[in-house]
Amino acid sequence: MHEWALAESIIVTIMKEYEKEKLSKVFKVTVKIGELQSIELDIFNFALENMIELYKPPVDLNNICLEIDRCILKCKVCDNHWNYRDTPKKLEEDEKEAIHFIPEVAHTYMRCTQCGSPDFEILQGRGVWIDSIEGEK
Amino acid sequence: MHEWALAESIIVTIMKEYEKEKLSKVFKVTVKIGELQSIELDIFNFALENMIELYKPPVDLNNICLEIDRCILKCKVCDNHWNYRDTPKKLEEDEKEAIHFIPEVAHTYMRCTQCGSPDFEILQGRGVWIDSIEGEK
Amino acid sequence: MDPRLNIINKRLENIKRVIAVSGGKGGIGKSQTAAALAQYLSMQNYRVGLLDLDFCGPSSHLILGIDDVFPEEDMGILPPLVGGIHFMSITFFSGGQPAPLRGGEISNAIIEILAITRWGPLDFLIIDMPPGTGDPTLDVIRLMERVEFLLVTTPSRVAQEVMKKELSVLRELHIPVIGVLENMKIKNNSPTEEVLAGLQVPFLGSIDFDEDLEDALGNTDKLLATGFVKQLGQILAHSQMIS
Amino acid sequence: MDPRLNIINKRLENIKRVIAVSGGKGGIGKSQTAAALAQYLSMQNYRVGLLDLDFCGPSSHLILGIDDVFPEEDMGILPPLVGGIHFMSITFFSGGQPAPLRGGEISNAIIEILAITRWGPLDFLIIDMPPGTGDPTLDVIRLMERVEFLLVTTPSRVAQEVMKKELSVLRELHIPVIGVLENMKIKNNSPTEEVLAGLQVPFLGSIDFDEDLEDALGNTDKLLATGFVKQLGQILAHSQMIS
Ligand SMILES: Nc1ncnc2c1ncn2[C@@H]1O[C@H](COP(=O)(O)OP(=O)(O)O)[C@@H](O)[C@H]1O
Ligand SMILES: Nc1ncnc2c1ncn2[C@@H]1O[C@H](COP(=O)(O)OP(=O)(O)O)[C@@H](O)[C@H]1O
Ligand SMILES: [Mg+2]
Ligand SMILES: [Mg+2]
Ligand SMILES: [Mg+2]
Ligand SMILES: [Mg+2]
Ligand code: NI
Ligand code: NI
Ligand SMILES: [Zn+2]
Ligand SMILES: [Zn+2]
Repeated sequence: MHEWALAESIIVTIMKEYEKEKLSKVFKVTVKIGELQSIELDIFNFALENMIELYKPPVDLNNICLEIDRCILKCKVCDNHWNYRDTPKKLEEDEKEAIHFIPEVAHTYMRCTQCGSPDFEILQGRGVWIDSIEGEK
Repeated sequence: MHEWALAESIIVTIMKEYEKEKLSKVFKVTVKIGELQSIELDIFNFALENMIELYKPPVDLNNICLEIDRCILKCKVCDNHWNYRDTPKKLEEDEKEAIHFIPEVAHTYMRCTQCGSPDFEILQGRGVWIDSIEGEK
Repeated sequence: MDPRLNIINKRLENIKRVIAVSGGKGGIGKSQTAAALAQYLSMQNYRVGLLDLDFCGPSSHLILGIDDVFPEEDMGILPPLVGGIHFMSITFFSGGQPAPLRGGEISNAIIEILAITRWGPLDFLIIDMPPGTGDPTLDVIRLMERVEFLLVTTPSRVAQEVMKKELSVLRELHIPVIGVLENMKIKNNSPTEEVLAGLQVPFLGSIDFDEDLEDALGNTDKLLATGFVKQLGQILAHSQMIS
Repeated sequence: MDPRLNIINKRLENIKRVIAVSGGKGGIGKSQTAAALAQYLSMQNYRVGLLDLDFCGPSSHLILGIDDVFPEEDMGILPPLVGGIHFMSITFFSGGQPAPLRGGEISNAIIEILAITRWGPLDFLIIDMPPGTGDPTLDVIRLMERVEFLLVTTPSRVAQEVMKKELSVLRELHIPVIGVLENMKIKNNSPTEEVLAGLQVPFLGSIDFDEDLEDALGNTDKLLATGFVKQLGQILAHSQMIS
């Protein structure tokens, strides 16, 4: 349930932007949830709900739209692009758990599906990211 | 005149792409010349001409279009964006020369114009880059 | 927009002092100093955290013999309390295997750790820094508002040169520097003191090369009995560093 | 499209062997070994280049006392020949001032240096690597087709752990490893030999901790007379490393 810490960062950021941009209203916040971090949407939604109660930001849970972001990896050595789900070697539970906490340790447990290098980039779908905050001044 | 080494890399790359993409003809190669590296276009053109004579690639000098790429820097600390030319402190000749060889040593000689940090990104206009190679299969 | 950047200083708000043990060069005793400093402060009944940010060569856990613990998940992650020290390291997640990360990824991992670790109230958070003034150093400067640096060097000219470079970056950016510690002294001269003269950066003192340190690694009781820790304790007791 | 990537191996095509002196940890003697190796090979009448890729803590020039030279521009840049060694380092461009670069920028600078440096025909190009398995190590592996690694470690457990991690990455990627050199030996045991047993990686030998090395830094004649260089020479003479 470390998802709460990430949910908190979302709510705090919305509040900061609200003040900084002097918004009178926030319509919609789009949050990308990168596949690599294997965040459970139920837990994340529950965490957001609790953080909303705690911080009372100018948004409802309904205004926060979670979108799963497919994880695309790109090898720096052979230029191969692949999807996280297509990794042939199934990750162990504790490896998945480690990546859940710190997505970058993917470099410890995953390899390029073509050349076997650990030297790949996480092009998209890494973790939690605010794609946009739409509001009215 | 280390421009020759960079010109050579352009010509070698055009030839590689020509073979790899099995092109029958190359119409146009667009090369971006980043402002930060202070490359003299005359010298660079002359170097390209000589390399074309040496390697006999499937292009003329006329097909290679050099475009100056404005240098935009972005501070990682304060988010300030600024143009290389707007750096208030004028660079010494030897500092300019060092950046001419290795553009990254800009971090030694330049600072964010707003907060003074050396921790900035070179968003664009760093050095020599092939923007596109247009050809026919 | 990276939401994590907005939570980092909130995570650190109940920590009185954040001290990054750095020095530019590798192998000068940064990890040894960070671990001993954390031990010393904990013995003085301060509440202490130790954060190992050396992703390529994490060593704090080896020095303190930390093994078989894992952070608890509770609205974030809680650093396990080991021998009186709240400890966090990448090794919890890489399991001692190699983590060949590029700079941008190290930066991202550091941001993640800072965003999700709930230290709770601390008197000191000690950071064991990797060598260099690359991503980790630049990020600690950029992200941790109240960080102070404690620099380590050896008497060797190669170490001194690198330390001076780091010092010059820190001073230019007005980052507080507690002082410079000279480690692994073998001969009688202290070149660090001369190098610092006129720079208005405190010379904290010297710690001798200690042939028996290696045998104490991994055992906190033995470590506390080493010449290294004794000399560090004397330096700390006589400095205004801890107040 | 980055044109520089296509020219790098052409720039290295007249170099017989490219040897990266690495080892994961900092302060274990990588720079000292790289410099002494270059000196030794040059004394044996090999044509030798030395490339310092430690951008945060460049040391090769300090060890060899290289000063007051600058690369010549001639269809690229030509490494100055100093004491029989063709030498290239970031210090030529940063002028001894700090170069606080992030990983991606270090990577970019390495690509630039490799793309524009015209080494000419060499028997050996020795690379003095920074600590860690970050951008420089990953780039050397990715960009230099024929690179071989020579690993350095100390007998210390903290150094051994980091060396094992780097070794495991190199082996997984099938990068040739010439062997592991144990440096700064103080006591009688050689833990490196035990660690390597069964790994099919040659143990090259040990070099003692040499209290007088520091005084020889910056002076090539004095360096050649040190115990360090003598022991390294013996190890090299008895190994099949140079053939
Ligand atoms: N004063 C000292 N005397 C002897 N050995 C030391 C001393 N300080 C550190 N060491 C040893 O030197 C090596 C490098 O120390 P470490 O703390 O890992 O350096 P860094 O973190 O700067 O890379 C380790 O083996 C450590 O035990
Ligand atoms: N065998 C040795 N005995 C004594 N000092 C050594 C020995 N090898 C290296 N040194 C010293 O140790 C320090 C670190 O060596 P260096 O080559 O700079 O390490 P690295 O490049 O791995 O960081 C330097 O001061 C160097 O002179
Ligand atoms: Mg360390
Ligand atoms: Mg706590
Ligand atoms: Mg070195
Ligand atoms: Mg030459
Ligand atoms: Ni979780
Ligand atoms: Ni030039
Ligand atoms: Zn690959
Ligand atoms: Zn700034």
